[in-house]
Amino acid sequence: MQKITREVLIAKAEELLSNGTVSKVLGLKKGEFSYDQTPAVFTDIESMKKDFVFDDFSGANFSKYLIKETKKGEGKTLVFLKPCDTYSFNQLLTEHRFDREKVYVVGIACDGMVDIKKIKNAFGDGIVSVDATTDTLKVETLYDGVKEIAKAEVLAERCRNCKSKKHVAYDELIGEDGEVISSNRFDQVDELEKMTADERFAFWQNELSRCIRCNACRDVCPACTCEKCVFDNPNSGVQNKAAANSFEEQMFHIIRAFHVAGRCTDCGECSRVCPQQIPLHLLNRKFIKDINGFYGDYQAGEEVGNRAPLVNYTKEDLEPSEAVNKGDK
Amino acid sequence: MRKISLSNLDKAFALIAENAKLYIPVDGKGGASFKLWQEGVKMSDALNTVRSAKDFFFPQMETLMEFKTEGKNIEIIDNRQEKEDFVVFGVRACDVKSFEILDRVFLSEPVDSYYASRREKGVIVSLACGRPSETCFCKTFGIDAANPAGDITAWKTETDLYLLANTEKGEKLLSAISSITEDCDGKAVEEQKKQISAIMEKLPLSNVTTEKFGAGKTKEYFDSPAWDELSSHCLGCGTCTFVCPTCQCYDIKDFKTNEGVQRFRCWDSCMYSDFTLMAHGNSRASQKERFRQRFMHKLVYYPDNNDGMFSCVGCGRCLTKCPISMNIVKVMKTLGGKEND
Amino acid sequence: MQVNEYKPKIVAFCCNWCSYAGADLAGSNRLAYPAEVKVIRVPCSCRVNPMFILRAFQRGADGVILCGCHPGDCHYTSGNYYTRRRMALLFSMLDYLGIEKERTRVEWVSAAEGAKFAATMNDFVKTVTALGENKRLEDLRCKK
Amino acid sequence: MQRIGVFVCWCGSNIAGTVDVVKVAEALKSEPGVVHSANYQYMCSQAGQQLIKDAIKEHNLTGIVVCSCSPRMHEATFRKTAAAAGLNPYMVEIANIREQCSWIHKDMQEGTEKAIVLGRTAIAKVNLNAPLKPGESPVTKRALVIGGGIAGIQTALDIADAGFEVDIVEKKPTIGGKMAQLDKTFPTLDCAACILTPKMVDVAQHEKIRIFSYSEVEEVKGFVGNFDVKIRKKARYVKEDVCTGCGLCTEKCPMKKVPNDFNLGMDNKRAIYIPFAQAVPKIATIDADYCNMLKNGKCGVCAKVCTAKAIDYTQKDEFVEEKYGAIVAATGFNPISMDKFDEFAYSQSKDVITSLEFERLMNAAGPTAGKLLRPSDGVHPHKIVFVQCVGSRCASCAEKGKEYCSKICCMYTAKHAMLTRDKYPDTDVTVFYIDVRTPGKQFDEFYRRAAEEYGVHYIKGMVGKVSPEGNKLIVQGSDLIANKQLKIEADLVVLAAAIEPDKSARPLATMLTASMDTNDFFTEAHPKLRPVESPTAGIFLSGACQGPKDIPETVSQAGAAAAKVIGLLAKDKLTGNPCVAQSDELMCNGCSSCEKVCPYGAITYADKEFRGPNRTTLIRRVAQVNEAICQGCGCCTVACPSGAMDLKGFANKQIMAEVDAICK
Amino acid sequence: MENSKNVCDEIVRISKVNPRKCMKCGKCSGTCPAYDEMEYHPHQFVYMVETGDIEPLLKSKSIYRCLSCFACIDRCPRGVEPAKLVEAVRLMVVRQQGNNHLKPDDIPELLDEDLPQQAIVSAFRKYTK
Repeated sequence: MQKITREVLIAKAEELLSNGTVSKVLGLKKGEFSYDQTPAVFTDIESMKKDFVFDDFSGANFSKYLIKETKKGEGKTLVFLKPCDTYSFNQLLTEHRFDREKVYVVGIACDGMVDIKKIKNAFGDGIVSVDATTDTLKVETLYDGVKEIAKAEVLAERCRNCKSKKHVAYDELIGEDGEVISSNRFDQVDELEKMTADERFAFWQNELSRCIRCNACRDVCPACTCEKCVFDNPNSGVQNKAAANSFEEQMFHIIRAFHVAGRCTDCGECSRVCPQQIPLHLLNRKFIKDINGFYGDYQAGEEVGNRAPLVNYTKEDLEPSEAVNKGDK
Repeated sequence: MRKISLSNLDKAFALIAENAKLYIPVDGKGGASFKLWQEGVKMSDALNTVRSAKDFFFPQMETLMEFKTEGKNIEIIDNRQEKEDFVVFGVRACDVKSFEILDRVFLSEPVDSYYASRREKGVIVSLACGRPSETCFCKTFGIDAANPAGDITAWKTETDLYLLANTEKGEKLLSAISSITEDCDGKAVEEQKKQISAIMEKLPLSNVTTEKFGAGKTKEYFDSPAWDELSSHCLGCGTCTFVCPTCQCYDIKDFKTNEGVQRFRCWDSCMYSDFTLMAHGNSRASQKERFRQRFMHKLVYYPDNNDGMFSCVGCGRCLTKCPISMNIVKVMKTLGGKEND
Repeated sequence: MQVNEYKPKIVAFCCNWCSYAGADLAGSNRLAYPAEVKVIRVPCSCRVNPMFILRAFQRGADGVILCGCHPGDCHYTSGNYYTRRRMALLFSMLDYLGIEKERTRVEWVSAAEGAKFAATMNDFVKTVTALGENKRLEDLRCKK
Repeated sequence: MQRIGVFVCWCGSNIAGTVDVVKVAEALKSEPGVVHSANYQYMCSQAGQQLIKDAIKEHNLTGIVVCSCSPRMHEATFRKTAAAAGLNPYMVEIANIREQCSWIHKDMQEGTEKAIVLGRTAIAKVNLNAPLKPGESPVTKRALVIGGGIAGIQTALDIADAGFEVDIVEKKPTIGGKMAQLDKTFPTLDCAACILTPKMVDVAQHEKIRIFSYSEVEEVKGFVGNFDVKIRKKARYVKEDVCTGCGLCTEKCPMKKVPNDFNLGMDNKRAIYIPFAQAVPKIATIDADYCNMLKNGKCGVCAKVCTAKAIDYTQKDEFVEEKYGAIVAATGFNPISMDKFDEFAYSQSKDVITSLEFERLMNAAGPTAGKLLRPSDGVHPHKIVFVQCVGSRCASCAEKGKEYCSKICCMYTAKHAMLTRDKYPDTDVTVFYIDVRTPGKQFDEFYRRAAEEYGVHYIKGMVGKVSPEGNKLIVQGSDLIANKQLKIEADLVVLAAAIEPDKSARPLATMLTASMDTNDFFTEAHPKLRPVESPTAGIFLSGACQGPKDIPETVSQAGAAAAKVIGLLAKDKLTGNPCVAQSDELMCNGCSSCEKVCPYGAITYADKEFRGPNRTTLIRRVAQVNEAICQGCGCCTVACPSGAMDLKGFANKQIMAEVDAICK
Repeated sequence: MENSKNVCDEIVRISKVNPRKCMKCGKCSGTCPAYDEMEYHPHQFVYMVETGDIEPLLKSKSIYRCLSCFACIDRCPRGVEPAKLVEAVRLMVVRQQGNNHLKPDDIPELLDEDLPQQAIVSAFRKYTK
């Protein structure tokens, strides 16, 4: 597999900008620290050469930014999409969120992104820089000198359980396309299912009680693209700005997961951005696992125009009572 | 100055907890947070808690009053909660400073009695930062991580905890645990202070300055073209606001209970589309305006109204928590120009 | 006389065409079921938003039951098929969060099944009574 | 803030017996928004309605809550009352304190408390009600009758006589249905053909009626007043407008071994056939399963002999699309299969037959030309046993029988027994019955005549077993009155098979979105008060598709259905149900979820321009609801994640207010 | 009288048969192969249990004449299951006597040549349920 580097992408962007295929590039801009990368739009190659960054911390899912970006000005936007991003991309197209014609997608292979939280969990605060050019990361710390850690150990959760190396949408690819892979992404869901109801309740209370209702999970989610979220809408009856108690914590996360059920591509952004490190993906994966189990395998975003399981049915679907008893075996 | 062996710390906690609720930073899933001390609860070594300590005086959600309706009658019920003495142990210099900023908002006329009452009931034991993080820039705002304020200042070494009371409340608390503390000189503390200061100089963000900001700069920055790019990918979530120790905006809302109405207030975020929502809509219609509000408030408006004091303490929480890694340091560097680099 | 005998609060959403008529038939045939059950009439079971169910729990309900036409008999042809999927997933999620699965139920009750309606409600009330008060999805502000 | 009036009905003692209505009215008075509260013996009475009207005017009410019987009973009544007093009819809510309260609770305190909660719930809802105005849609002045039996024929004739166009779709090559197969009809013993065939001719000659024979309904779209129906005209390989029905082709057709379904397979017909002499339309049809020309291209005799040149082997199914204002289901019934009733040896012996087969055996146009001969050997039977209730009233055997009483068997069995004894006095006739049910004009007299005048042996008891022995059938049954077990040597056993709705009814019901009961009979809108209408507007029911019926009953129901259709078609415009979905375009993000779940295709999308922040404009794709098509199920409201889609009359806020009120 | 009501309740309890479901069609008796051997016929069993007229049944030899062939159960259109009722009455009598509960192991010894094959089969069927 071709290693995707900053230079490769800049070269591609230069080609596409100069031949007029695209008028701007949506990418990441380097910040104060190696893990500190902010989305940015580059309109000329010079600024890109100066600030563009792409490395093992460039995990953000760019699909959702396209909604806003495609509405600005004429011309196409170039975006580099990892395989997982392309599923979100298709799902957004399925829901008519932007004009496909205004985007030029370059698919890039991905061998997993690093999660800074995991590095910090391993070495504590004071991470000055991280060298991620090889499979062993060299972490420069403030107090303990340079430490080493295997990349595999600090891979983001979604990358550890990567579901597909295949791009389901692109205009061109850099390097070879991969395959849909069988992951163990439902293992944690399985474990939870095997617990008693009391244990599960305790588990989720512990997790959800940390929620500060910052809405980062929702605002970053490519499936959450409502004009106005029900939780922000004073007329919805469920609007609130802070969870008053455990009910409202549960309510927000149940409804959010339900609203994206069947549309969630399992991109993992919600868990990535949660300041409280709540494993929100476990809610979404539960729905995905149930949908697969109840109604047959379904991968949101696999194809544009697919009918999501919750806006579909068969006459032989299982009964709700059977659904909850499945775990009782 | 008094000192106590770390091995006796639990005893000290137990003594304090006899008279007041004691909160200490505790490690947990997702990072450290202040938790009620109980037998067996261990203090975290983490530099800082995920949420700031402002929760103790300005909680994310608090009930202000209730209205009970029966038939067509309404009764107003005062069920204020903030009546207990409490001690917060291990507050870092930045968070301690944030109380000063919040005080100016809540304790100036008209005084917010809920906040005032909590301030009165609470004792703050601060803790010097032995190992500041790469995201720390408290120095920028004149905060000394080695010598935090608070009712009591504490320094932790390998073996001991050194305590120095700064206020009457602090004295009182120290005397409550005098049986297990001993008098000492400040040698070890001075040593630690020196170390910390040396580290502060080396921190990657030590070059961030406030020179370009402060009172009277509104016109200079309000229409800066830089806001467009800075805010262009802001998700509009409230992460930065809610982890920030100095953000103090709130919303007052009514919750209809089965018997009446509960009036409560909860944190609000200027990043939200429904912030200061009025009948005509939101006065800051776009995310750019909302984004600008947050940083202008911290760097210009607040200093305007508060003798030049900034409402940022450089704790660095927003630097690590922002989903898109946009933060006040980037804003200051972009707006302030090259000098900050 | 027992004063504090526990009586659960039960909200029953019934579709107008089958289940509400079934409930009426139970009444016409004087088939008793506990007064704890209160019916909300909706045009179709597919009108019931998961938010309504959570809302009921928030407000102090101890059990929520959703009744619609038998699959295949929906007055609107397909509404209850969607209901079936939505509720299967919702209930599974509630169970996953550790909330007692017996507190929620979907039953298909036709307009002719007054007896089934009464029997279902009797059984549901019995089940929920045995579980006791809803503690896992409660909002204390709504409790006295 | 609303000004709400609460009206608590006693319903005589129906409600007041277990609910303290005075207390309910008093308690609800203090609910928010309530400015007036009253109770009265019969709110639905003229005086009760007047009470409401007066209160609306006197107290300037903006909404009313009636605590009474089910809204399914009197919601319409009270809406009209409100409208008469100038209040928008949709500002009325009903608290069902009869069916769902007083009738099921015995304890006064319990009933009263629940009634208060139900009242409070309705008040909470009406507080959020908004006046609604129904939309209008035009009415296509043409009716479709599905099924050409006596029910369909009568309905079509009655509608056509009122001056409206009617199309009949009949899946068989001829109209006439089951009645055309009958011999005589009880209780007057008229010849079925003699009274049916003139009506068939009337249909054929009526200028307002079109017959689509050998046709089926393929697709139904639209709604009351505006149905779009696609009809499949199955290829009969004979040009309908050319064939004269001379019958030469059927005579010459060399394919002689085609089971004759008209005679229930008891004899054969040709591959090209006219079902019976009086068929309407009298046109030949080729049975493609048997025709050699169609199967392997070898033959073509019929085309050669047809002087009218009507044969067309290349004919294909054709589709006709037509608009209708009303649709009548008249799909009729069939006897159930006897295959699973092993105890009666139906599949073992040819001499065990069903009553309908017996009907054909007695018919002059039947396989034996009206002579009663045993199917096995053509010998005249001397001992005949009739068994009633075969597969009817069968609660434990859902896989083979029906739980209901088939209603017609007692009478036709009496008829068969009587006719047999009349024609063949040397024949001994025994009838095993569980009960003989004869509620009908001249019915019991008829049955008694069979027993008294014709000497039919009626035995109270059921046959347990029929076993063929040689050329006899040993019928073992119990005589409950004599307390004996009988073993009768019979020559012929006739089973009164239960009847069931035609198999085509269920798929049709799905197309029509008309509801059915578990037995596949169409459900009526009200079992007593609206027996010929389906709950789905614009769909009417005629004949046995709604439930077992004899001919007089079928004909009267057919007429009633026609009257309802005429009432509908006489209108130029229909006012719709205003409780339809509504899209908040400001909130909609155009994701298409709602469109995907809408069973009526009522949702479309449009690009609309919106004002963005700071004087910008944005073009967004938003959902729009066609109110004339939307039926108000609300499925879209839940599919919509942003809550942009809501249902008028059952809005999110209203339902949540109800939830809150109940849980209070 | 009180006693026979208790006995009836017990029979209903053991057999799980609801005699009220009977619509008195007599198909059970019409189908019964042991009809002529029986003093009281299947439909009468049902009726007598329903009306509480139990003493004659307890004394009748009919309970031993039933072959337990289950034809009546199979044919009954209302699902009444008369044979189970007969069996329950039989059990009542056996239990009344109190001490001669038949055990499956005892059966082989009790078999004699005259015993109809069907009875043996039904005995096994009964005890293996």
